[in-house]
Amino acid sequence: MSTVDDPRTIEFDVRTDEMLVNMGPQHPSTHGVLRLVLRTDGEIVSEVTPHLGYLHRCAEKIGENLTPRQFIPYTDRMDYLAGMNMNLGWALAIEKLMKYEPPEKGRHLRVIISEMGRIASHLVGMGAYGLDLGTFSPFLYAFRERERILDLFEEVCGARLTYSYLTVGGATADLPPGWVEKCEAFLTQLEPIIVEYHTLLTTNSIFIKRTAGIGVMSAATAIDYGTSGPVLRGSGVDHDLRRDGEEIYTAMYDGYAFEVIVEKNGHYPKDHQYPAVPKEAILGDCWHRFYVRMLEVMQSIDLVRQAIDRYSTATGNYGEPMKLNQKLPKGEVYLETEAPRGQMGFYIVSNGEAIPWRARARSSSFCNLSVTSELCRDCLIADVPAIVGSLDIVMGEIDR
Amino acid sequence: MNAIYWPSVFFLLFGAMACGFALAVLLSANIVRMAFYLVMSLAATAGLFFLAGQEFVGAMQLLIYVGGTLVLLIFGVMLTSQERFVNMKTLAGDWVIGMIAGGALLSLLTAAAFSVPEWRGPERAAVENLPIEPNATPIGMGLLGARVDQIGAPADERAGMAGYLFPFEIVSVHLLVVLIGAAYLARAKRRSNPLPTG
Amino acid sequence: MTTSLLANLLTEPPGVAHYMTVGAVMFVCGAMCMATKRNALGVLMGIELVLNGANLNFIAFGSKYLDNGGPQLGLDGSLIALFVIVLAAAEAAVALAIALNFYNNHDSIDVDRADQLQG
Amino acid sequence: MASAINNLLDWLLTSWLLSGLGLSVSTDSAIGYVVAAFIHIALIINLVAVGALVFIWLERKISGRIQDRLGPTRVGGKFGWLQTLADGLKLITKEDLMPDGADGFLFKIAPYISFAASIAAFIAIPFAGGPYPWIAQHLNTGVFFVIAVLGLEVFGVILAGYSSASKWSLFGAMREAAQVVSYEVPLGMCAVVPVLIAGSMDMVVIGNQQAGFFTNWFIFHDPATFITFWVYFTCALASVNRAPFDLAEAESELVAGFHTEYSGLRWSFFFMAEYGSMLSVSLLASILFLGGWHGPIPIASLLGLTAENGDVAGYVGNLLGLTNVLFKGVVGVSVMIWIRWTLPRLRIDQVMATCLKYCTPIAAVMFLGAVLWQYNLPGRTFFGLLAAPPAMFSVDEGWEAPPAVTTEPAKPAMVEVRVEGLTPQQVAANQERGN
Amino acid sequence: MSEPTLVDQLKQKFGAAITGSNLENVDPWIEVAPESIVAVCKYLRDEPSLAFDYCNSVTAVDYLHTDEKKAAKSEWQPHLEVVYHLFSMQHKHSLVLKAMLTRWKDDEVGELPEIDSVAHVWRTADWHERECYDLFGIHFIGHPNLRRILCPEDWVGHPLRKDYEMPLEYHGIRGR
Repeated sequence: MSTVDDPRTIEFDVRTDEMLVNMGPQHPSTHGVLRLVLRTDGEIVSEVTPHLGYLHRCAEKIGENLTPRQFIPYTDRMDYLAGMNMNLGWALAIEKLMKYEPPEKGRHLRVIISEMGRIASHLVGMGAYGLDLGTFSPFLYAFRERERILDLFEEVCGARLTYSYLTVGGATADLPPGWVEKCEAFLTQLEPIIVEYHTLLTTNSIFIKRTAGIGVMSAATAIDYGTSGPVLRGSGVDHDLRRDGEEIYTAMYDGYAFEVIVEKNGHYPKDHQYPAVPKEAILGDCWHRFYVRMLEVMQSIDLVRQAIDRYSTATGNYGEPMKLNQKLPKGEVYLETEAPRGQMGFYIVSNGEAIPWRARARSSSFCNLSVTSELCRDCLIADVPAIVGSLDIVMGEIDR
Repeated sequence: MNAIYWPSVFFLLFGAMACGFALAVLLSANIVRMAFYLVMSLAATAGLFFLAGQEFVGAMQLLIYVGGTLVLLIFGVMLTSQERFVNMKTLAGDWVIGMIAGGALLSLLTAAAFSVPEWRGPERAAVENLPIEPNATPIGMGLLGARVDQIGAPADERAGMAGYLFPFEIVSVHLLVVLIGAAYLARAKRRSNPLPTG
Repeated sequence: MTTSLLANLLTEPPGVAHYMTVGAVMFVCGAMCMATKRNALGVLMGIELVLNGANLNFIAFGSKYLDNGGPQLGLDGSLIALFVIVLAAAEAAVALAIALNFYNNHDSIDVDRADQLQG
Repeated sequence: MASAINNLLDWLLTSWLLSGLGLSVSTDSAIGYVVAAFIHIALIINLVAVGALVFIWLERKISGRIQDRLGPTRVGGKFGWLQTLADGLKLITKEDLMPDGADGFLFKIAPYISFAASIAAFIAIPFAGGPYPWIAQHLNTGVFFVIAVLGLEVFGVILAGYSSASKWSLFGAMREAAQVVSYEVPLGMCAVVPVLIAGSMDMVVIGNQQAGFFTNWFIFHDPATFITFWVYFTCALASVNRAPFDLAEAESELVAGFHTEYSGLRWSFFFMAEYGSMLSVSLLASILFLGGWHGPIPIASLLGLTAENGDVAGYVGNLLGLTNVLFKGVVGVSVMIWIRWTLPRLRIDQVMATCLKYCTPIAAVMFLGAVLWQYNLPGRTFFGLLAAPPAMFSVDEGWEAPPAVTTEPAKPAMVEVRVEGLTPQQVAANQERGN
Repeated sequence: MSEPTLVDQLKQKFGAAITGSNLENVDPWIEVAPESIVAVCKYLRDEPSLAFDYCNSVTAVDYLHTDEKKAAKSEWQPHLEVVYHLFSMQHKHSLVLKAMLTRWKDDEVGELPEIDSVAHVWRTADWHERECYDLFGIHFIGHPNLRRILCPEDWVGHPLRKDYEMPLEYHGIRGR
């Protein structure tokens, strides 16, 4: 990428004074209570410093005072847009410590629920990204579809945001009768709608202008900064914990057919079905991060369908929830799962009591956000929401 | 008891605005307010142009002067306005000298204006029923070198009245030169830091 | 006395002299602005005022509605006014460029400090 | 009735206001002017204020439907048609805030400047044509005037941004200044194309020339005008600050841009100004390109509803014309709303590039194209397929045709005088001079 | 890669810097002396057969019983552990490193314990170490920007330490 031809190389015609501007914590496009301090020279941002902590609720300290099952509701409130996946991450980490293996039916149930959670989360990510770029309608379309997922979740566990459904040992209840059919009907309806979103955003020329070639992050930078999820794969790193993770997690996806959504030789898996990569887009830019998310929605739809098939034929129980005050074995474990926003890790130290000695949550958005100051160097003000939006952060997860 | 002549009312209105805001420009020390007063003064001047029957020039004044030049000026003000420049006080001595010179000049000019009887204003009856004549096309034709207002005049009066084609060309070239010159003066001095290739 | 003057102004058409008076006020204000303001942009505003004051005279002399049988500019008045407007725009652009350049070099737009030819 | 009002006003003005100054008002003309002026002002302010009310409701309804929602449904019974009024009441009762460091005078006056500029543009816009056009002030340079006055709206925005003492507002103001000044160039160029075809800047003349079927509309005059219309619409979007060019208030970047610090009534004035400008550029487009007060099928003239068949017929015809103009204006505004709720926002450098790299060159080329077309295919319309009706290209510029003795036979064709499409005063003036 | 061979390999390379290991745990870990943590991390990252290019997390655990009865029965002396979770994108294997620190530097209450920063080895460690500093009060030497990240900058104390007590009030807000 040459320096001269890059659109972001701005020629200064007037020497102006630098200005420090607070973007947030009350700003429409910082996704909650994030505060970015911009050092600007006119429209050009020379430096961005994120300031966090406005939503810090001491989740880790709370985790040191509650039994694992009591802590489940707190995981909901980390990434509140993907509560199911947070539940799953915590549950699996405890199960890893307890060396527990859920029954087959429970595994498939977990795949259904967590992939649905991923769809819901990515829909919000997509809509909110449109909002960051100044178009309002996709946001409402995304919420319309997400509502239907929330309806399904409500039927499953009674809650629409903080589910506490997947729990250590399995789930709190089996799927209600008739739920699977409703879910399948929803997927059939969602699939063509995703095509509409591609027309509205992915292939929109203004959208491409605003995102292609903006916030380019090389694979090396992405790894160096510990980014994960669609942000990492958007930079072309072939890594997905559902395939490359620890066995206790990959066992869930055993026998499922899916390809990791990452660009290889200029192509995405099954990309003939979807809009082609525009020639302005550079691997690792905002457009690719967005596109990976869009493709992951399709991937998740596919996975849910497979899981429904297996779930319907599987026999046995969906799992046995762990007792509330069951003592944990001594030891310490660290487990990362592929949450919608990236790798959500839980580190648990147990000294043999019912309450863990230490509960640590490694959040994906936290690491993804740390790359902003690197990406937002010498960009325009309008690029800052575009870049931060493409990282798709949730402050609840970052501040914990 | 005489009937009100409405154009006069508007003349007074616009004239007072033009003069008042011009004075405000002079007296204000805040550069941003000065710019605002100047806008109002020049807009009122455009009103005076309309009142004098020069619609085209009035619209031109609004478009180019008020809409273009002054926006540029305010742009400049905003670019250079730091705390210490916004309020830049004039020295007292300057005020005194300025007032004396300005007052003298003003009284001289006003006296001169009213010293010629033909300039004092037409009879009401003479102008009240003058038809409204559009003047955009004559101006346009004048710029192209054809003087439609002189069509009826005898040949000897029209001698040397070749229109304004040549000045028009000169101004066009001048504008081009200015465009290039201004771009050169405010040209790029430096580039942004090389981009992170990451 | 005042009432009759006002009455006269309200009942009789304005003439060239009235326009010239307004023009004179603007001209003088502009000239004083140029002389007294230390801010380069203030000086620029003074120039604009001066040009407009002059323009008013051209328009006044070119208008048949103000004509009381004196010498008339006719169309030439409006044409010259037009040229003034266009040239003022050009002048403002250059002056602004100079002012910004000056600001870049001197960190100031105080014209009293522009006493050397080299930046 | 009219004379009663006249007498009352006369009495008020003479006895109460002016007798102290030794003045009187003649009942024949002056009062009539004043009353007419007040009626015009009232109508225009109503158009802008009620228009804003309607357009905000329309925006909500359209955006609601676009987004799979219902939009307002309750206030005022059906369709929530009083929602805007309710919001207006809310805005009036809202606390009027001003930041501490703000420049109070400029901060307070800025919204009114914007609003005044937005209203002033309507002075020269005709709402119906014919020999008795419905227009507040029949200006010979109407097109020019409207564009010039629309450009003044930017002052309110700049002053608001500057005086708010907020960095976001300042960013908004700078963007607006840069954007509006740049877009005035292509906008003016596009507006010149119909002017060139009509041979007049008088909007009444331009509108009248497009009489007849829609084939006579200037948008269909030739390929150049067709393209020009779209460029004009783009530039108009940019110059009234609507998405995707709404950078001055870009809510995802600048919080709310230039009106970040405004609240209550002052804030609503900015909005009225915005919707007023949207309507005026749409009306300008409809008159310059889309036949103005002429429908696609000349119902009024086919039914004989013209001024030649009496005052009432002319009035009804004008009423139809008014409906046409307003309908086209509302359609234009609706399209702007539609675009806003569909497209993402451009970045500031892309906005400037759109202006300098696309709009301006295209407008310039289309201007040349229209000139060449006119030169090669004079007197034809609808992409050159049809012969233009005689009403087209008839311009009166008010001066006499050159006498035969002229020594400069340079351009007799261009100074030719036609007599169609005149106002009664002009006809009378011509006759007088002819006599 | 198997853990026992890796421990041997590291011991060979760094000798006494590898202070211990626990291979029986679910996630085996290797203990590294705090002074040589940067050297070990650099080696782990740069050695092609290991290539730990991805740092999942840097965190700490505070070992202290506030209850004296429990403290008397405890198997360990009060101390702080800094835990590094590493991963290799290339080989898809992971590793846990630990470094033991005293709870206070030189056992003087209030003096923060020190360890070298690995923020220049993996840039993601920058924020993780800031969080550690914020919540545990560990001073990372050589960190480019060691400020509190989650708590306000004028916060007193390090909340995740076991003996932490919530302040009574903070800027007029009641704490307890």
